[in-house]
Amino acid sequence: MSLARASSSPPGRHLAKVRASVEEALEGLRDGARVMVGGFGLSGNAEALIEGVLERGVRELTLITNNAGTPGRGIFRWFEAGIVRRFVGCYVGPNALVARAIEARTIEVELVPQGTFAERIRAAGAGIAGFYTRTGVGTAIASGKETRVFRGETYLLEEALFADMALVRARRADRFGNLRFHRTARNFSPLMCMAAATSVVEVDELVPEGDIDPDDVHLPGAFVHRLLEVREHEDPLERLAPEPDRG
Amino acid sequence: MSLARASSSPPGRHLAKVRASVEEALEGLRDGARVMVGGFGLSGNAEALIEGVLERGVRELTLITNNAGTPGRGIFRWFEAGIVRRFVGCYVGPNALVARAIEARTIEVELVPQGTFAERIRAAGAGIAGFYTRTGVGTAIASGKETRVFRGETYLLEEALFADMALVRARRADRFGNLRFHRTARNFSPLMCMAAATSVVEVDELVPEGDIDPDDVHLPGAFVHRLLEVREHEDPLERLAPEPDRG
Amino acid sequence: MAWTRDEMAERAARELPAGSIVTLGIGLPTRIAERVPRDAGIWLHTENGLLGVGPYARAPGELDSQVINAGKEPVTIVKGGSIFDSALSFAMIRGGHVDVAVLGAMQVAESGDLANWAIPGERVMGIGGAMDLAAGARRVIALTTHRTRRGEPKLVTRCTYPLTARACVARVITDLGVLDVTDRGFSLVELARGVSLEAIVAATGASLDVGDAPSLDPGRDDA
Amino acid sequence: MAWTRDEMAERAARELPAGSIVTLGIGLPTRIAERVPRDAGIWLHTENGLLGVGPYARAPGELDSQVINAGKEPVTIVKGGSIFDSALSFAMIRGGHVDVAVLGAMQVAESGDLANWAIPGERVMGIGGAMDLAAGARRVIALTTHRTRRGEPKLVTRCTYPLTARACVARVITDLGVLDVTDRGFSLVELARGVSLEAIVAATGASLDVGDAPSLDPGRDDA
Repeated sequence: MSLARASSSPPGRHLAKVRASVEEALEGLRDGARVMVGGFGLSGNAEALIEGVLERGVRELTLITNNAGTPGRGIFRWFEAGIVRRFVGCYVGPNALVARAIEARTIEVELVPQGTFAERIRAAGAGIAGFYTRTGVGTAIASGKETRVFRGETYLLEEALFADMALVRARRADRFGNLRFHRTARNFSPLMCMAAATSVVEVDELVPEGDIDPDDVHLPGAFVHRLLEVREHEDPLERLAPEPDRG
Repeated sequence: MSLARASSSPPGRHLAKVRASVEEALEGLRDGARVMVGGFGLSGNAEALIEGVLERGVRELTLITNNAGTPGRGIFRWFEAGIVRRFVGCYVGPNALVARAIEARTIEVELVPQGTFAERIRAAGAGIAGFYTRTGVGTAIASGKETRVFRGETYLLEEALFADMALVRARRADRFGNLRFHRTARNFSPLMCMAAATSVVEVDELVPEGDIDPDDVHLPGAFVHRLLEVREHEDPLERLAPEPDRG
Repeated sequence: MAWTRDEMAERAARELPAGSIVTLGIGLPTRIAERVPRDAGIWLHTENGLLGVGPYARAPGELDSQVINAGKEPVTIVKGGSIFDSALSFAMIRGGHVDVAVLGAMQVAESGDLANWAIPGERVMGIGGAMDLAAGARRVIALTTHRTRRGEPKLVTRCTYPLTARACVARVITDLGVLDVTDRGFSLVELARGVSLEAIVAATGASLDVGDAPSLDPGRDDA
Repeated sequence: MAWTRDEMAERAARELPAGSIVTLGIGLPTRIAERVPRDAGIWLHTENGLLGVGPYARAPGELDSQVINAGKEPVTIVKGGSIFDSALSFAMIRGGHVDVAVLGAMQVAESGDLANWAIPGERVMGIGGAMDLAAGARRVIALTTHRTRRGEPKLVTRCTYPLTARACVARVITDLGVLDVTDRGFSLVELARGVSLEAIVAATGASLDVGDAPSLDPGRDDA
């Protein structure tokens, strides 16, 4: 029994997180993978990574994201390329392509109330197998799910939602992976990093460790596995404000 | 049916949160109340509020806090004053007084694993009635609780933990109640504000709205009901570092 | 005669108590935002993770693609605003920290059941945050036209569309007036300008308790 | 002869892989902190809400009563450290994001069951975070003397004290050596300096697979 055996623990995942290219950042992503994608519509997208998945040529993905998107842009191009087998999210939108694919059963869709969606993702990252919420009780969402009464009110059991990989955008990261998000682009992204076996973060700016004060970290590096610095983004405005009221 | 009826909604709780005195900050705290207290031992205590509860003369409290404390100081003085009927937390410590009170059944104790404690408090604030965790499975903690198998592993059902009032410390607050905590004093405090019907925050510094950047808020004012500015604190070091090693 | 969409939004804005946290649903409810007095201590929450929604961003210098509301429209942030992740945003909603939610509706039943996400036989667009808001907000107000574009009543004895939540709606504001949901069903609170009792009763697909003669639309002199 | 407490801590420090997240329990495991090489990319987590625990704070200018570890001792924070609330801290633990937890032990069974929070008939001090760590960390190492002060074995066929978690311990480091918990019970990995096979077998309250002759304590020249 050699000494080496006692001290040869393989290194952990929290070394050398910075990747040099989209290809390296997506290494290991395979056909059939469950992929979480952060952002809210086109806002706060990991643009390079989303594009990179298309170029990688993987197929049969389970896409877990809030919103199926807008034709011709962002994550919707995954649908257009036919690489999504299953969509789990809150909003399909008025997309004829997705609607036809659902009807033709080439895409499965699981619609989830947005709060339940967020909490299921958090649960996966937090070691919580399931939880009870009032959301969806007495609706189609409750179909096939267990209910339980707490303090006289009926709650629905919802289960954790896991992924193989998360692709999210952050404003700033240090090299350990401590993240800062910008404004409403935070949304599901920290939760998705927690829930995915491998979290990949596209950051506007990489900074040295110590540049982000410990009190100002939005998500600790423990939940972040790969970093890709991308300084230029399209960051389109998906909509403009409505016309001002007459009154 | 008068017009007034249609527009006479009583004002909400998010006006004029700043209180002028400890007495005002604790208004409405009654015998038998469930009170959450933030901090970790003597670190990050809401010192004035903890003292104020003693002066108020309320009794039969359910105290929900991580740690029963240190004789003569902090929250432990509530035990010494005999105002705690029930303690829910993670650590009693080697306190003869609490131990005797438990034996004499003048105090009930519910010991909770620390992660379950934090998650139960968060659940109460988040509208989650219960959740499944692996923590405690196969131990005395599981006694009388339901278990359930998810993906081949056994989990324990734990329920939300509510309070009537939370007393916590923060480093900085704006007048709406957006909070910043300092370092490891954050711990249970934001969760307790979420879980309590009335959250009372003792802050080192009150600042105008707008002084805390939206991205830098640790807990939004939606979860904060009363603010008391206290500029001077004892903030004792409960322990010193151990002697440096010889080697 | 009846209220315009702008007047409906204005009437709904008057429902919001000072010092409250309010979430506005997508569509017509979002238009309430611009009618909330800026000094009333009403804090607008948008479920994508912002408390303290300010006026729409319109000037080029104000626009930031990462500062949007749940309808993906660019907004500003008021002083005292805060940003948080979606888990905390819905903790706020489900945990009872939102005082009022104003939601659109396809159908509201006299029991307070709300249907606002799917029409049988038509494409489902999605659920969004409506189910969480309907189940979690302390007070749910439905803001909707009284009838569909085809003239069918939206206020009904029982919803025939898939439900968003049961027994959640406390008040309905329509183009024809304001109604409460009570233990005995719909109860008239206020008639819109130029709408007769007969007209609102006829447009309602459930029985309507008109009580004493309800007030006519008072215009703005009551604010 | 056997390892001192300092040597036990040093041996345990060598268990920690580069690039890992490690939580140290209260008591002896905490002393590992000062033996972790600063440049190995080992991130120490303390369950009260800090990742990136640095050396103890001893100089007056370093002391901050609001920067402490789970043992309430004042610490420093390394560059790249982060602060979070207790819900996130235990999400990290339960969710499998902590690679290694090193915990004290009162009893370890050959099945890997761990007992470290209560002794029947004695006052219970508390549970703290041990149950979460034992259930949640990817790898649990028990760091303990081989016997109690009264000479009773702590490594046993079956725990008689209340359990912290079932089948969680992967490796035990004691003053007498290093043992793995395998499907067939305890298996000797390494003997401490000057400890004989006979001595460790005699001190173990369960059967011990000694395999081939295990290595003697190699001192430090293997690091």
